[in-house]
Amino acid sequence: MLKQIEGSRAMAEAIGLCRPEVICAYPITPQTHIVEGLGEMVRTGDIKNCEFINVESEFAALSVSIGASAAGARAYTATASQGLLFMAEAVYNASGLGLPIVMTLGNRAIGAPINIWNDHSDAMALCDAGWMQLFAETNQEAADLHIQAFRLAEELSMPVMVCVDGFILTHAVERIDIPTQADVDAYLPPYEPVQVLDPKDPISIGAMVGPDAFTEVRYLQHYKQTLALRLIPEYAAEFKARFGRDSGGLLRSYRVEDAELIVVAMGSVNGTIKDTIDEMRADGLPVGLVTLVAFRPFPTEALRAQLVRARDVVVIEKSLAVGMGGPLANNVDLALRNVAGAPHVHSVIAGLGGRPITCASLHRVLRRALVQPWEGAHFLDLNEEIVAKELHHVRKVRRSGPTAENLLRRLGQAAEQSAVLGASR
Amino acid sequence: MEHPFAITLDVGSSLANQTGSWRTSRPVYVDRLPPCNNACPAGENIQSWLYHAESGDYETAWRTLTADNPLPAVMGRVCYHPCETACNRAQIDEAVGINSVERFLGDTAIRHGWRFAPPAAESGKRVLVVGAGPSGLSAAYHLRRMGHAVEIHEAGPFAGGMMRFGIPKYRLPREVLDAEVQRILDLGVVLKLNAKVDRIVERMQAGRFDAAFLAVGAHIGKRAYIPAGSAAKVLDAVALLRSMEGEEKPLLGRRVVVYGGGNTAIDAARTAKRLGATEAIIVYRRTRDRMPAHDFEVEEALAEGIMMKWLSTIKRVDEGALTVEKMQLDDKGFPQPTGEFETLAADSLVLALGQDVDLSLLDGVPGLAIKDGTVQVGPNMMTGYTGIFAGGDMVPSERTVTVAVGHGKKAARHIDAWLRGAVYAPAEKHELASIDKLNAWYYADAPKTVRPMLEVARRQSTFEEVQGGLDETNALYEARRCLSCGNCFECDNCYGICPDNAVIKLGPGKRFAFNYDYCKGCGLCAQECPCGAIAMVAEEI
Amino acid sequence: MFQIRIHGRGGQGAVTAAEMLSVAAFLEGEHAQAFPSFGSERTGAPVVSFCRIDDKEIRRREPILEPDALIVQDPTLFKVVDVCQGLKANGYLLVNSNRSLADLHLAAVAARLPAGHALTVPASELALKHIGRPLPNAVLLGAFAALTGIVHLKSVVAAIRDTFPPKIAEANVAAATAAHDAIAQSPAAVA
Amino acid sequence: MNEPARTLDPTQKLHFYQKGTFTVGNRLVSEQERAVQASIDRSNALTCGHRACQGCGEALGARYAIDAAMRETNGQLIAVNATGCLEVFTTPYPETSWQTPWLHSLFGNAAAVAAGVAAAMRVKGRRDVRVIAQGGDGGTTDIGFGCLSGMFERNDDVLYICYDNEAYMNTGVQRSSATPPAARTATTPAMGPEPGNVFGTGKSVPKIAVAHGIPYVATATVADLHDLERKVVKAMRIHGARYIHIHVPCPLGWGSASNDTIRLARLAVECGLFPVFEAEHGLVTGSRKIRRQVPVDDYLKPQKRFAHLFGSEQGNKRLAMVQAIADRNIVEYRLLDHDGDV
Repeated sequence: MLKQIEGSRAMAEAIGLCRPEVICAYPITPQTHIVEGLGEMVRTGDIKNCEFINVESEFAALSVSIGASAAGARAYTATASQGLLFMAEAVYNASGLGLPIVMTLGNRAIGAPINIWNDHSDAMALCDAGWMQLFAETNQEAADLHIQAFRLAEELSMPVMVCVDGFILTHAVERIDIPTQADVDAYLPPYEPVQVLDPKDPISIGAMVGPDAFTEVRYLQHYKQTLALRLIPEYAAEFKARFGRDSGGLLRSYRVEDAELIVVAMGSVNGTIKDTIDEMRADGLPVGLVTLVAFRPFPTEALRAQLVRARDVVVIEKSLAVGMGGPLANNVDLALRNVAGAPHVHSVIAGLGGRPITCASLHRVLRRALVQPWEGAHFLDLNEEIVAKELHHVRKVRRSGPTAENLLRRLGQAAEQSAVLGASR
Repeated sequence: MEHPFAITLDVGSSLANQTGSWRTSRPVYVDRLPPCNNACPAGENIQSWLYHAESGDYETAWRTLTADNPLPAVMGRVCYHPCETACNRAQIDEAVGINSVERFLGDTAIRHGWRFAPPAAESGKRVLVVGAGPSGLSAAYHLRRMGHAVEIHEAGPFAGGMMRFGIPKYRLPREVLDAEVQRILDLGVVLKLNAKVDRIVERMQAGRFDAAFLAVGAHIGKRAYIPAGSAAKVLDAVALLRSMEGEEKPLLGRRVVVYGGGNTAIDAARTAKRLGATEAIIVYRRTRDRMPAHDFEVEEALAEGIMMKWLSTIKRVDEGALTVEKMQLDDKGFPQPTGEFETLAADSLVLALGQDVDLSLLDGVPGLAIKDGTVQVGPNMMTGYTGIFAGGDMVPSERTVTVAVGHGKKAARHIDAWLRGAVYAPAEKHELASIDKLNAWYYADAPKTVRPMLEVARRQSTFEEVQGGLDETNALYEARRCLSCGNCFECDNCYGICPDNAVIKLGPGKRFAFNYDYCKGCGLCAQECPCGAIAMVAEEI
Repeated sequence: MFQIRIHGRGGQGAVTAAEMLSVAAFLEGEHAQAFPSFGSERTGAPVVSFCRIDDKEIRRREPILEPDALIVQDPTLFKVVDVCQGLKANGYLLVNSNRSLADLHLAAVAARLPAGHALTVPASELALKHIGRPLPNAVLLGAFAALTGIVHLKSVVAAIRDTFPPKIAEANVAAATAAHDAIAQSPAAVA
Repeated sequence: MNEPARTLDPTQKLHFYQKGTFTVGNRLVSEQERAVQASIDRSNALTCGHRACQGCGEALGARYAIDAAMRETNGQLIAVNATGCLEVFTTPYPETSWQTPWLHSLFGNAAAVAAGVAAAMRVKGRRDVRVIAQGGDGGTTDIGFGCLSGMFERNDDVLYICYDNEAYMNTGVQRSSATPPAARTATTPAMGPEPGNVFGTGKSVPKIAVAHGIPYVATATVADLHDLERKVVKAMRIHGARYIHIHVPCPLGWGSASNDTIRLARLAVECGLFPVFEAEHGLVTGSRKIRRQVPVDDYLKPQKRFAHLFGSEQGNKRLAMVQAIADRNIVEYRLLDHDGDV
């Protein structure tokens, strides 16, 4: 059914349709509206037979989910940013124990400096914790991915993180098609755990595993994710057949045929990029786009197949591995490693801490990529002047104070202006 | 169900890990000798019969008891119970009232008319027992149960010896004594009364006895030379007490003085009181703490109004009065005369200065050794004359009923072995279960039950039994105060507190076993065993 | 694609206004996208919200930098923010005020726009009258419908009813309808 | 006419076997009066082959508690375990010593994980299946404290059992917030002007648990099995958040003889340093009285971790400070008030 609602609400309704049995809620912007919505639906009875638990921390949120999942309940929780880091230990534990928990990550930057706005730093920080990570481009996809996530997680007995851009998606009100309970029930079978805590058949879960078997345990985890590379497209196809929409899958391509330059990106920025590409195509520029949905498992084969035909690849990502560059770009590089005549990969770091990625900026950087591609990472809309001043200042004054505050002071009035316009949010 | 590899395990799989290999010393179950058993002159297995009494199985308790001592009802009244003195519980609160439980069992047996099992088979041997006192009755009982034909030849008109002629009614009612004697006779022991033996060897030949056990006791009151006026009334305690069994009671007058400090002196004084003496005074040359009499008897006497005159000797007796010299103890604790004299009004004087043995029956028997008026015997209780054994007061030893009963049992075993041409070797004694082997924490605080006493007024005027018995509740309670020193009583501590579940419970009465596959040898079981029935021994490495 | 930027102060319902506007468009079969200027603003602080309306899927997610219409819930904002930044030459300007554009020193701005594209409406006053509280957001949507014709009043009314509990909804509907009708009858009157 | 025999003290119920009133069981005691540990068919929830040290108090306490809970719930029990000695010595791949459904997640989240299991049981309509969370003092009073407090505050249907051996033993005896004053650990060495653990530090988690107003809080010790089992059984009959804090001596960490484990636990109670009490809905309802009071020296002396307290003037001063703590407990919990409750 079509609705004009907030993304968070849409996700809450989709999750509710998945018949979660235990939901752990701990507030952190921008994920909060999702669990608020779920809490309301549990109270009103729209979600039946479900325990909604207000926990005291993200660490507890995932820990309670771990217990619930191990005891055979379909468990869900949501978090973001610092919250994900605070539960990091449990994040590894859930995947290590093979518990099919689904968690929404309202992607947000990580401090310091404290910043509540959107980027992918949180997802990247724990991308190798053994969870599968699926990135939503739109709120429709965000809602749909949760339904696929439970199916995927429970089939492989491995947790899934649905990554949704904070504010940009979670707080946006738009047209979303909410599926019927009957369709979701038909698509998502009841949870049948491969192992469960049950007095009828007691087992010990969570043994200490030494050097003699640890490698094998890890290998098997890795092997499961390689299986996911086959399952994710299957489930997306099945989803389309039943719900009539393209949602999920490993990746999607847009106007890549004959494209000499292919952009690779994840999440909500893809929409803006598509508009930009249309305009460039109108000017006859051979540009295409590959939208990555699955970051873990990383669809190396599928991505290579898309990229080899291009001359250059521009990876636009909302994260920075300080001292290394763009983690996504790095992963894309790996996908093209040892490929004869592989395209050159150019990295763009954009939208950190919520800075808007505008069509104008995209035009600038992509057009430049066509004529004079760069090596290393390009920081979109970086305020060179302020950076230069600060560097100069730091060189002069040893105790030059906190960089973030210094920069804000220099931005002065302009900062306030653009802040109000939402231009730097 | 197929579990995920390694992180998930099937229950109980650790049984494959035999931690017994960690052990450097191993626990073992042991049985140690309880102090009560060790102290009993009659060699009773006290703890064992208490064990049965605790569970309310009084008959088994009684049968276990009488396997060693045929006179529990008597013992429960007259024994000075060294077992209670030795009892470990005395160091926790108060000793277990073993004696009172013994009396309870004895009385219960009489009430129910329990009888001894007859001998399994007749040996065809004949044994003569001279004297029907505790020692003789005990020997006769044991010998009979071993299958020998036994005849008791008693000089007196009744069986019981000192139990009858030495111990007053108020301490040992005669019907109790008679019942326990009769039960022995019912085994087929022949008792001949008024059959004084004057020539033992001849008597043996005449009766074709293969062996003899002499237990004639010590019935001759010691006399001390005291200048006495013609009309002075002087008699000895043994005679006094014996005469109590006769028809007419002795006339002692209103004021009676008893001379001596032993239990007999006390008995004499208390008897005098009951015979109507307004004053019964015990004169003793030393102080109370040096008195041979048992303190509780002194207490009872004082309670009954008996007066004591310490540090005094009697120098002369006249009609109605006697002269006493004050004494004082020298640094060695011996009484020395002071030269101070005083007169004491007295209608009669009873001498309680100990007893001598009438050895006339041994005249002309070769090879006997007599010393200090007693017959010398070997470790097997045999006198210098082959085939003649002796015990009780007539041999050197403490003169108590219990010791005598013990002699009877010991002699019987040796006589039995000798008759079979064998030598009796007593079983090896276990290590003593001293208090340091126990973990007293586990025992409840449970003070001893006090036996009821007849009120004083009646004690002064009648010969009713002074000390009452316990009812079943009290007896059970008292029995259950036993610590079971040195022997497992299945409290389940070891089974319960083993951190490695390495103790196997075998079920009621079967105790426990160690599972050395898993026992790490921590020693908790030994440390926490209440009764010291577990020992740690080093493993050979 | 038609893009609206709403300026207000925390508590005036700028975000709700954008959402109601998107719902109104949705009800007319349009694609619409409403989103706030994400931040941690508190009551009274200047806030901005956005709404895009199009007949096809709206993909771009950048803030609205070149609006086709501006709705200003509080004229005092002109002093602190460059409200009109990026306003298209043929755009619309709707300001909540009892005073005229001239009195607000907006005559010059209005002059750059086509005639009848800029006007003030006493939304707070109407709100006080009908709702009892100076909440201008729904009222301004009624005016916006009349001014631009991008959405119809009935859709705005439906959106209002979809957003508020009945009683408050009806009060807002009344206020919005009043504002709409006033403008529909004679734009000049309010100009 | 005969004076009646002394009437028995009512506390000495005659049907109770006098020898061994405080023992695990007894051939003459009725099944009800025996500890679960006396039973041939006890569940041995923690079975043979585990890798605990010789004389491990925690292995003991865990089996006592879980066996009792198993009996009370007819085996309908799920246990969650925090990281620590108990977890490591019971479940090293490929062997587990547990006979119950058992889950180990992390060091600091046992209470939360258990809350999750309990929630799952509720949605599955398995109210009969009960949940126990267990951990050492580190996992409970330190790193797991947040989750513990959350579980209490939500009144989740979980019994949390802390096996308190007063330090981080698994990692080599480091100080925890349950380590007593003056105790030597690897991180509070017996050196310097204030050797051992600093006085005036640490916290009483049982008291904090009481402050949450949860239905049931109790302390217990491996030295009093009957009391421990009674409390576990009582706890299992209550729904909501419950907490039992069990004192479990550690021969390795305390530097005591492996056969002294129970004796030391007993002395800790008898000297007043470990008050054994119960509380319901935020109110202390009773305490187990000291039976034979001893000075703290008797308890401390057999432990090498306190060796530095003996034989010096300074040591004596500090012993007096420890005694003062015991004396305060005795007053606060009325440990000598035998007329009092329990």
